[in-house]
Amino acid sequence: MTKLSRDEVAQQIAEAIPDGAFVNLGIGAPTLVANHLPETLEIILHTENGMLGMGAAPEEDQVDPDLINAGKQAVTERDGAAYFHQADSFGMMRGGHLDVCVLGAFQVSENGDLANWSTGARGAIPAVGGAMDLAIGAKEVYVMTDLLTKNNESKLVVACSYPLTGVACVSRVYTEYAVFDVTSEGFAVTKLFGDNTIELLNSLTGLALIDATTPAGLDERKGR
Amino acid sequence: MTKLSRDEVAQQIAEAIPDGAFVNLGIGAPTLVANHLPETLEIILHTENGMLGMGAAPEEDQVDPDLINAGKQAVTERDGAAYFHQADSFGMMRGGHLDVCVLGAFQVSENGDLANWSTGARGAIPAVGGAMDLAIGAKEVYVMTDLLTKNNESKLVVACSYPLTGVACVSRVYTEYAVFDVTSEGFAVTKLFGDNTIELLNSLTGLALIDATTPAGLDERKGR
Amino acid sequence: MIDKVVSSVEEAVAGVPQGATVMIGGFGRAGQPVELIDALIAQGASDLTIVSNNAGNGDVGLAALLSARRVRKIVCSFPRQSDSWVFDRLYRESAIELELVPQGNLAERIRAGGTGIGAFFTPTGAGTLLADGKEAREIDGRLYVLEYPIQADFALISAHKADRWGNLVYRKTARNFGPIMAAAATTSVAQVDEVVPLGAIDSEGVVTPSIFMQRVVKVPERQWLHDGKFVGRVDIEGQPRERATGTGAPGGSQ
Amino acid sequence: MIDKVVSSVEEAVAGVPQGATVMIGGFGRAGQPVELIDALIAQGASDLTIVSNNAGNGDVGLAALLSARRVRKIVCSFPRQSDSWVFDRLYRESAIELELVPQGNLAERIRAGGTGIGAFFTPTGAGTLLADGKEAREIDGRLYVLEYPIQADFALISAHKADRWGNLVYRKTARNFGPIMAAAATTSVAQVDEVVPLGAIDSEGVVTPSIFMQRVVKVPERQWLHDGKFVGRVDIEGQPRERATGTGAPGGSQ
Repeated sequence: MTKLSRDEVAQQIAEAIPDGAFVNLGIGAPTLVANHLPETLEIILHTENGMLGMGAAPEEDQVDPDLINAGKQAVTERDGAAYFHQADSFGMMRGGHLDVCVLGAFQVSENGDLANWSTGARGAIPAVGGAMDLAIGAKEVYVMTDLLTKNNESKLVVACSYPLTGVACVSRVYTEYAVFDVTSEGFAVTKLFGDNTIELLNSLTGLALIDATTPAGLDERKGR
Repeated sequence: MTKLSRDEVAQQIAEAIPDGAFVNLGIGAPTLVANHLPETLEIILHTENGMLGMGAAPEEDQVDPDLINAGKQAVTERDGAAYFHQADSFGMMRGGHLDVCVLGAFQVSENGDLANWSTGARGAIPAVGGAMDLAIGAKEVYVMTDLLTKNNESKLVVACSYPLTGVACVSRVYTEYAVFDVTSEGFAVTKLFGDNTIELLNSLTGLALIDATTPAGLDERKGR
Repeated sequence: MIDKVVSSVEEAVAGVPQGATVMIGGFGRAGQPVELIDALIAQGASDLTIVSNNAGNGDVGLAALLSARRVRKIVCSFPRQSDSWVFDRLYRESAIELELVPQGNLAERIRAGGTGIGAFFTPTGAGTLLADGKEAREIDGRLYVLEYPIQADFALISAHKADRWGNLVYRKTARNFGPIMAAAATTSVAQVDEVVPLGAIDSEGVVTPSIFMQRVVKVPERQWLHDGKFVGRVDIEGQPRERATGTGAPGGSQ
Repeated sequence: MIDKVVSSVEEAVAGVPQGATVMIGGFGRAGQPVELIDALIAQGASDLTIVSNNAGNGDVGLAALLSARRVRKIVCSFPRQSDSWVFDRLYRESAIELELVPQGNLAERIRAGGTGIGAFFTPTGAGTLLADGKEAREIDGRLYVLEYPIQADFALISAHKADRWGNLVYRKTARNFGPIMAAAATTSVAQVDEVVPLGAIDSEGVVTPSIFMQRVVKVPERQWLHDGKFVGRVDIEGQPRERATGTGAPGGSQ
């Protein structure tokens, strides 16, 4: 059984992002993807609080409280950057202009429903932020998540039990075991990491997964 | 019987515009108002093709085809000007941010309906431009018009026979004979020019006009 | 590396299909992408639906496209102008379909097209002929009409400067429909006076962010500019005034 | 002559009535008008409805207003943050009402409030708990939910520079909600680092045009700026870093 580290999963996602893509990396683990984007490519990062062309974290003495990402961390500005207000920024997302958005998840259902903003726990303070906009706000919505919860329950499910963030919005799920595409027939495994098998994933998720791995895919993996 | 010239009517309107007002002057006769705005006041002109802070016509050799008003005439830029795109410009109007808008009219009805974009003639090529946005796009919508058509028909009517530009949107009508406010009881004459009388206006318009002229109003007129 | 700059106007309009919806920027002549329209005429696509504020001026630009009978339908606010004889003739011959939209609704529908809004209630036009057959609703005592987004296959616009990512800035009232059309089309193309290095456009002053643009092409600088500065000495149509009385060097004064 | 510049933050927030709806700019701490909020606390208005993306950070600014129990209801997208203990406590005590709105719908509702849109169909939130009880509609095969505009009596925002007409420019991601809130309130008030002469703000780069502003007040320049230039040496909360190791003059490097 092979389990990639979060950084390795982030690397997998980074490799799927083409040169010139406009990308939003959600708060949390998805921000790790930025560390793996090749220097040789120009991939333009959007942050929904109002910027395109976001750069890496600044040196400590260059922290600018007016220049932050959606996670409220200090960032920098690349040449070619642009600032805009919130209606323009979310219009950009809602209008489907971003190529890729990478989000965390509590659950993803077979038809691509995403639950990632609330566990529905009584008494919890709700907060949604830009989650629902991000869920519907890109041509491709990738989820980056552990396959299982801490209680070993599958986050890939037939139907989400947690409150939805978006309906039929997820296109692909990257986990530490494998990559899953959302298809009209359910989850299709497109890439198995290491010695993992479809049978193992069927067992871990309790789902009937489609085997969409290909020899070409295997070669590609080996070549990396 | 007193009939003001167009320039004198424009002067009347100019005197009603307070310092600091944001104003849109429609195509045609209303543009004359700009010539009568006192230099000592700061009145900020909006042009719906995307500018606040519009200035006078340029010197001939300074005509800039990129700097025009809604009538597609060359204008200039004042200190404090700003440019914006069409959605922002019309959002500004629709949102009720302009203080005053001055428009021409074919007809104005007792309840303030405006008809100024189409005579409804068969075969005519229709064109509406920003007329309908202007009609609803200011806190005060003033109409500047001759009282009568070339056929001596009143442009102030019980109900418009021409296609409407806006419903219940006009607040005041400036004509060469008098100034009329739109009230819930119909047109009220607030200012008579020269020796004109309510009776004359009743006769010219065929309407039962309310006399809202005041001695104070008379004094004010004489004082000018 | 991202480089959206193409080397010719032909390349800039390549691929416009038959029957496409094409947005064309400009308010009158200001901001009208004349070189791109000329290239579109040469490219040959026909049966087009054009979305533009006006329906052409004189015999050039949009008027020439109409004159070449490439346009099936035009969606605009103000077709009738003193110099719109080409449109006027086609309209009277019933050789072109017209969808007349109040200018602010046109702008807001284009904005909705670029920002994923499904429909919106606008007060403009409510209770008038142009709202006939449309869903109306009273909200908080005011009458509104429901309007739907407009999107396009291509947007052809004119801007002042671009960088290779496609960030744009405009010049004065020539900005007009450019930014909202750029966001509402699948392939957005800008002709510009100047292509500047990445980073040369102030990030605070970018008007159209790079994400909305697919192609940028440099065209000869407008006659009233020299190295990006206004030098004037043209008429409102951009034609040179008093050629004979020039003083030699283009001495700008603004 | 127009002069919207007032001489104190007290004057800037004068007249906020009991029970008012007040928009407060900012995303987290960036763009939060802390001095205006402090003045609002001193001014004393209570029973307020606050529209803001967050519900306060730490114990200052919006958090202090909440802590002073002046707020009846907050309309926001992301109240729960690592340092939102003031809101968290009030919420658990049921001492504050919360209307939770997805951030993009919050922004678009505020924009609608400023631009006269009666309502709009948005795909964001459609089919989720936050669309419960709201009108939904399928348009061209996609599900949308109808959302209504938000307007306010006052907007308190933070900008970088202003002129006496009220034209504003912002700084980097501190722009966030400022421009749309300025347009959606009856009385819009900006605190700025600098008031510049009329004409000093490039007309192409104005972000909030003068028409939207009613009052402007200069506040002490933010700690990480010096004469408008970034000098850094603060942490993400804007507090000075390594006071002891400074080199004397504030030597900026950006």
